[in-house]
Amino acid sequence: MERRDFLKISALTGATAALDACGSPDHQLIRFVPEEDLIPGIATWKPSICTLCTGGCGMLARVMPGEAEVVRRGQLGLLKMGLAKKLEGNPNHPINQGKLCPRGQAGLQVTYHPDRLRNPLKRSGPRGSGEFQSIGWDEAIKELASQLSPFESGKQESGFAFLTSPLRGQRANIVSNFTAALKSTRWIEFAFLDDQTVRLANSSAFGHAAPPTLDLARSNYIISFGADFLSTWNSPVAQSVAYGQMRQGRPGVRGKLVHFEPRTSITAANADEWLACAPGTEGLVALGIAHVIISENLRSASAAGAAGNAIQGWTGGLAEYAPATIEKQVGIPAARITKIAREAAANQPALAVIGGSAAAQTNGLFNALAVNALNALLGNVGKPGGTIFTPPIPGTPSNAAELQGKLEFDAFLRQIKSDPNAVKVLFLYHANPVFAAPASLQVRNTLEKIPFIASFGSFIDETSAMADLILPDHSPLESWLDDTPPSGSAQAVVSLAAPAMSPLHDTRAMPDVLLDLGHQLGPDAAKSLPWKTYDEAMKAAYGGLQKQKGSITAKDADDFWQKMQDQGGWWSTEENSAVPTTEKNSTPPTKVSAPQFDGDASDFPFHFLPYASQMQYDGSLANLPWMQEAPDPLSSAMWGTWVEINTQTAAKLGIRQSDLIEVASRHGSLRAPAFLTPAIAPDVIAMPVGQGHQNYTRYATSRGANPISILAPMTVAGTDSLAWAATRVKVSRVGEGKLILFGGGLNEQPAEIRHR
Amino acid sequence: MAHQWGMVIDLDRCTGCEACVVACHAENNISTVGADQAARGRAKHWIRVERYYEGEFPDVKTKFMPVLCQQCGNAPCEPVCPTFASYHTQEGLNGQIYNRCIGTRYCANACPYNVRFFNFYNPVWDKPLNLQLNPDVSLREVGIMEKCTFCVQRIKAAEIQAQSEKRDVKDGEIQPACVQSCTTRAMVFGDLNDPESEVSRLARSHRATRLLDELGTAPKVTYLQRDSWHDGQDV
Amino acid sequence: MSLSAGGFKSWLRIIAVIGIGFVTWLVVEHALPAEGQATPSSAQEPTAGVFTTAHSTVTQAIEEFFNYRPEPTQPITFTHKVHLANGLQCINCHVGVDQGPDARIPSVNFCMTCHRVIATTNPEIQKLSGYLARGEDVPWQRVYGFEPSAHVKFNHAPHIRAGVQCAECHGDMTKQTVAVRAVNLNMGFCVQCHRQHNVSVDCVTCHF
Amino acid sequence: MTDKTSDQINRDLLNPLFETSGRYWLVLSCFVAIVIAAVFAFAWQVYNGIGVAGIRRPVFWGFYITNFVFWIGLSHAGTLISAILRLCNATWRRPVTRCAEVITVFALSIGALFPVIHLGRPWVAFWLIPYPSERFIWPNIRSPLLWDFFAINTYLIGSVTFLLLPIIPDFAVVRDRATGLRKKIYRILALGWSGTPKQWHRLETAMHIMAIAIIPVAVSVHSIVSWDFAMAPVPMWHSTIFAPYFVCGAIFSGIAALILAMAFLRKFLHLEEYLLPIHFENLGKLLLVMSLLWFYFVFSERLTTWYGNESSEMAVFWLTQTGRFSPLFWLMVFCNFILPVPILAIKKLRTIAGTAIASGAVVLGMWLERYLIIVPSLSRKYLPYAYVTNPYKPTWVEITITAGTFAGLIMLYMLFSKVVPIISMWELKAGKQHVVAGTVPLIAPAKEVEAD
Repeated sequence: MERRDFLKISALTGATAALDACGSPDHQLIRFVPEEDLIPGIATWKPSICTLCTGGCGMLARVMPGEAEVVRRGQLGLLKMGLAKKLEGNPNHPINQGKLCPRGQAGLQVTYHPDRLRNPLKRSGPRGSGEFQSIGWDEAIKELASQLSPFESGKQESGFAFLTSPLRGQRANIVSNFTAALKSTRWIEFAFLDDQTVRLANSSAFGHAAPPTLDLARSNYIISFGADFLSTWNSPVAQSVAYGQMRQGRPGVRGKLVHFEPRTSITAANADEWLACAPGTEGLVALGIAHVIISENLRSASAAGAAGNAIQGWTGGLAEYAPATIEKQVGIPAARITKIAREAAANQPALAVIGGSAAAQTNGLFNALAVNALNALLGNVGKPGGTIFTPPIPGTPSNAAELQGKLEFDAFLRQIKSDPNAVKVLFLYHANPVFAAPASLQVRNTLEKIPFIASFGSFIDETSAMADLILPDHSPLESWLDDTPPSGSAQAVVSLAAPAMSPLHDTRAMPDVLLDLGHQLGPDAAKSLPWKTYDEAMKAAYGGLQKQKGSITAKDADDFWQKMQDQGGWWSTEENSAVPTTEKNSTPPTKVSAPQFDGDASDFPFHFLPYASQMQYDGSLANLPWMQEAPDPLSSAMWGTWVEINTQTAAKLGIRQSDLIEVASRHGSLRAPAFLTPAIAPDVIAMPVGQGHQNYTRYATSRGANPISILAPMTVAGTDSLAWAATRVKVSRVGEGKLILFGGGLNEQPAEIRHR
Repeated sequence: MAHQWGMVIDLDRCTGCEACVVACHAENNISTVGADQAARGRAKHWIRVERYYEGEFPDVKTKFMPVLCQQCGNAPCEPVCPTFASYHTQEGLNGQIYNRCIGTRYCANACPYNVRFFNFYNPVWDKPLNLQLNPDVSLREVGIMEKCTFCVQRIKAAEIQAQSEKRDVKDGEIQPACVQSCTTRAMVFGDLNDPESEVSRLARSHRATRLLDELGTAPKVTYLQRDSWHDGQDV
Repeated sequence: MSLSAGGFKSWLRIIAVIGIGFVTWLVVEHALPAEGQATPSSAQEPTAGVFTTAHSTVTQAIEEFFNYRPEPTQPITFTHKVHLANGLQCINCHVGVDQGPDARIPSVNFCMTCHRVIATTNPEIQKLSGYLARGEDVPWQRVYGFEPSAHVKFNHAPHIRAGVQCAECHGDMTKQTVAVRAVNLNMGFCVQCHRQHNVSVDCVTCHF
Repeated sequence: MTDKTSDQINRDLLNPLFETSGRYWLVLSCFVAIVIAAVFAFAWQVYNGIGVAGIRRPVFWGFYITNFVFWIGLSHAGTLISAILRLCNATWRRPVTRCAEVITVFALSIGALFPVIHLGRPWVAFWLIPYPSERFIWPNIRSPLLWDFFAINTYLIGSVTFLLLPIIPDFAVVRDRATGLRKKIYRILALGWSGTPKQWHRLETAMHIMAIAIIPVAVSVHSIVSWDFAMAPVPMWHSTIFAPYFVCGAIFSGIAALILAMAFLRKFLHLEEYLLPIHFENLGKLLLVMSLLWFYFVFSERLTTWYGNESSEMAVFWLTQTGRFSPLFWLMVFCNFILPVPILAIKKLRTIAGTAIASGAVVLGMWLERYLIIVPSLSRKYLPYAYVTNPYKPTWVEITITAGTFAGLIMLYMLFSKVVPIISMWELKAGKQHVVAGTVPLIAPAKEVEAD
């Protein structure tokens, strides 16, 4: 304890600061011998990869020598080492082309977070109490091995399960091989924002089970259905770069963006036309537009090919979807639908895209298929300026395979609920279902049943707080990384990065730990995990690319390997975008299906629309101070959460700005301050996901409310993914609230004047 | 000839993603103040993205406008400072010399753009967050006014580099943190004294306007107004 | 007369009461701190155990105000004189001085590259090897350098390129054993030299 | 009063200097306590940072600058008024001048504290002083704050001289009565005054010069204070009317303060025979004039703003007329115009009590005026995005310091009344002599001597 105080003082006196002018050595920490003799003040740029969302951006880390307080050999002291100071986009990387979004910029704070776990922990108190004690790595690994050894020998499905966030590249490969080695098929990828629906739709319509890549840069007309592609959806930076090009990059041409969504997302805010269609009717709108195009012979129905056939009545010209017929349902004047249809047909190349809430309705799959059909009808799928698909990486299994035989999270929960002994050991990696799944799924109680849980996360969160053993992973900047982004570029991309800096704390890379374990477990396991280390696995996997036509020409394998690290990866040079398979038509034509909502309109008059926060994403970034203090682009709110409600609606309910209001669904209720905005449909209540953590570092814990908690456990028909936009709620004012806004005036005209 | 650093922000490209805001925090050692202080109006964002709504549902237009120090050619903040802490540099920036600042906050009152930020307390970084701090930028202590510097540390570095190579700074060689991160390439930085530079070229656009230009502050940040769409044929 | 005076007095009292009541209401309404606004808790910042640019103690603040800095005591009585006499150049050990802002202060490894064989019996050198044996670096103390509150960004490289001799700012090291603060590097010193060589004395040249 | 002999005058007026009641000490200690609290608050602010005050972005100025302007304004009570009265030879001024000048000196020194108190780094405030250094750095002469620095110092030196000059003969009187250590001190203070014609003559000339010189200084000071605001392009600040507006407001609040002070002195120092209703009545008339003038300024300022209808200014305008600050605004109008005008206009009400009440209202109202100039403008500055959502609220620190300065003025006043006769005795005597003689030269005793 005394030592800690002393450290505090030494820190306060600036011993670690830029200047340690005065005093004598014996008043300071000891200094360890630096690995290399670094030249102070000289920066080097090292490639890295952003792992904070699914975008897969390439980064450059600005590394400069600095003095870090570290523990080495159980002793605390100062070490001169290279420290990442700033993250920038990698200019050569095909996805983000040198740019980086706010979340990527904040990646630094993951590495330097004060509450990051610094060494392996063993649970000392009762489960979930958050009482842990530090242990050594050898002890930790021995413990794991003893837990796993029974499974390896077994023949039938073992009691092992691996719950991760969506993984790609060799990380995914090692995890799946490890799971298989333990005779288990239970590798579950969990994320609140999953793109399974879109993947399924694309696979049946275009034969590509991948999220689309939007060639906005060369597009003249974009119709977006709920896809917030400038903020959080799919590959935001790639799409933003292209968007800038679409707006002002081409002399004489400026593309148009039409966006259908019940609330103004960042994309909607930038659209030339924002239309708030009734939630769940996006598919109808798409077919309405298609109807106009077909009936006015702007394009022939057959042009849609397989995608069209997937929709019932497509060939019949979709008579029942005439704008005049559906305008009541969708709440958009027929005239505007017709106008948009004509414009889209006239301004080629045009594309349509679906995502976000549109695909997260119970009829999300239908919506997606309808939009795909429209997209195909517009005739630019796989063509420049349209929707294209990132070609598979030569010599690796195409991502179509990834859909098959993957256990979904709620199925996994059902297994445990039905048979408590089904799962005996659970590995956790960066997945936080206790926070990011509806309370009605009772994730915590279900996972409680599992006798042994080990977590590889870098932070204690709601889920890993239940772990019996925590083996903290390196931060992304400290470890080897590889990534194979499924979308965002017309080139096949393999991102690869060596550690940008040496580890600050006593942590180990999760893949390396798995490999260690595998080799300790036994011959079978060792066979399926033939590599010593993670980077060796990558070298083995990507060595083959040397022969492929790509961004690197190397004289030998090592040279190629080195060049790949220097460049931050490998990518094919020419745009050989994958062509959609039009003849294949697996699924029978789907009928129009109306969206189902949980709770009836009389008791619960409002649609509840959670959305991914620009700063905290799905909540996994709420622990970063920068992400807490950066004002939300639309509400300018900081350090908290809020409920978006239409100004007139609020006036009817007697709700004023920043009043505390209660939002209640059939499955629970939450309280948050109101944010009044004209830019949301009157019957919709929107709320950002990300806050409301019960246990997630000093910055996020018990701050704001978590909209996911009150969602109904409804799934998108035909898939297993959560229909998170299908809940109805009621709201009521409960008192004065506290809303921390950075911006004052909401409208251009000062209110004092407007009201005269 | 001296440079005149300027910036152009294309509002038709800007999506309001705020990559610039966080990039600025990372580059310039801007401390976070925490919820309590943020609630008391002490949050510091050298660049902010202003958002305005026009009209009522369903015909609402949303507009974004990044606002940073406009580096006025005729800056209201400069003459009022009694100690020359705020002054006009030889390269036309509104310099803020932290060690000379006594904290009258007069400059912040005089600034029509509200882009000056004050350190009400000493900045705080929970260890080891302090390891991220950029050694090229000094840390401002309590009682000091701070603001956007156009990343003067990057400008200086580039100039020293150019000087050592016996050449002039190339156009586009200098990128402030916000410009470098801007996901839609809405921001362009360069030398307004060089008529060939991209920033000068864009500043001559028919969409070019300046913020609160009527006050005669002669800002060096030019905004290109949002374009409208008529059948894709628009310049 | 007295009556009217009395009437006047009571009238005054009424006004006074009303006035005072109104003012108190206004003060409470508009002037007094709202809860959460002025709680001294916010004044407790910065909290302990954090990195801050300020001084931890009042004494320190005063010392800096009067620009008082004690001479550093080095762990090893390193002698510049001898090394320079043996033909070493400053830049041999202080690498990077001509490339960037700071000159490197050599690590124990760097010293030992020579002292594995040279003067190994010298007690000071044995101290040095002792550090290496313990896996520690030599905790050299800074001799020069600016207070953080000076907000000075000094860059060696341009000065070296401009042909400024090390001695001009660091004194004649061939005469010093352990480095001492031979020159008082205050702003006056810098500005004077900058003016002589008509280099820019624009504030932002050094302060940012 | 005219039947009072100079002995009686001496007895009555010197009485406070030689006899002190226990109640005096009690009251004094109360005020001292408040002042100490304020000092502590300031120390707390220096130690923790200016953040303990309520100021926030973009309202970077609050109570402190309000007080600064307020006190500088108050300081126009004495010097200006007494100088004018002296020059135009109003005989009734004689008992009034000194307590007026005292207010000036104290209010000014208190006001001058605030620019330092409100600094983010008060310990480097000395950088405002132009002193040569090897760094070749000087203060920025373009900055109104620097003008303040010089103007206030000039005015302070001027008024101190103006206060001390006419005290010299009274010091002499005290010297002759006092004993022991006191005698020694007063001997020094009296500067060897012996009342020779030469001394009287020099005193006369000096007073003449000072009286003339101090008036432009006084006017310039408050013009410059007003320019602190008028020079900045802030809505409702950037106005040409500010200089005269502030000067008028300053004299307005100054007279009010003077009346209050006199009322209290009269009561507590038992000067009923010296501070007569006539004095209050005359000052009351002055106050009435200033009140009307003040209203004229406010009206024309508001009218031009409203008529001009410039959006950025209208935001501030409506904020004060009907918005959040309207209660304070209308209270200000009530205190400065609606309440005082009838009281002062109706002769029957223009009594001592009446004028005192009016003055009290005016002092409050003028403080509010300064607050309403500063805060609303800053909370509505051009870009609506920067409008403040939760308004500026002073914290206990600001409130304590403000209270402390009010207590401070009273404390200083009480102490002063113990070392100097609060009414100029010799002027009183002179006045008496020449009510008889019928002529009223400025310095009578000199004539006396000639007569002999």
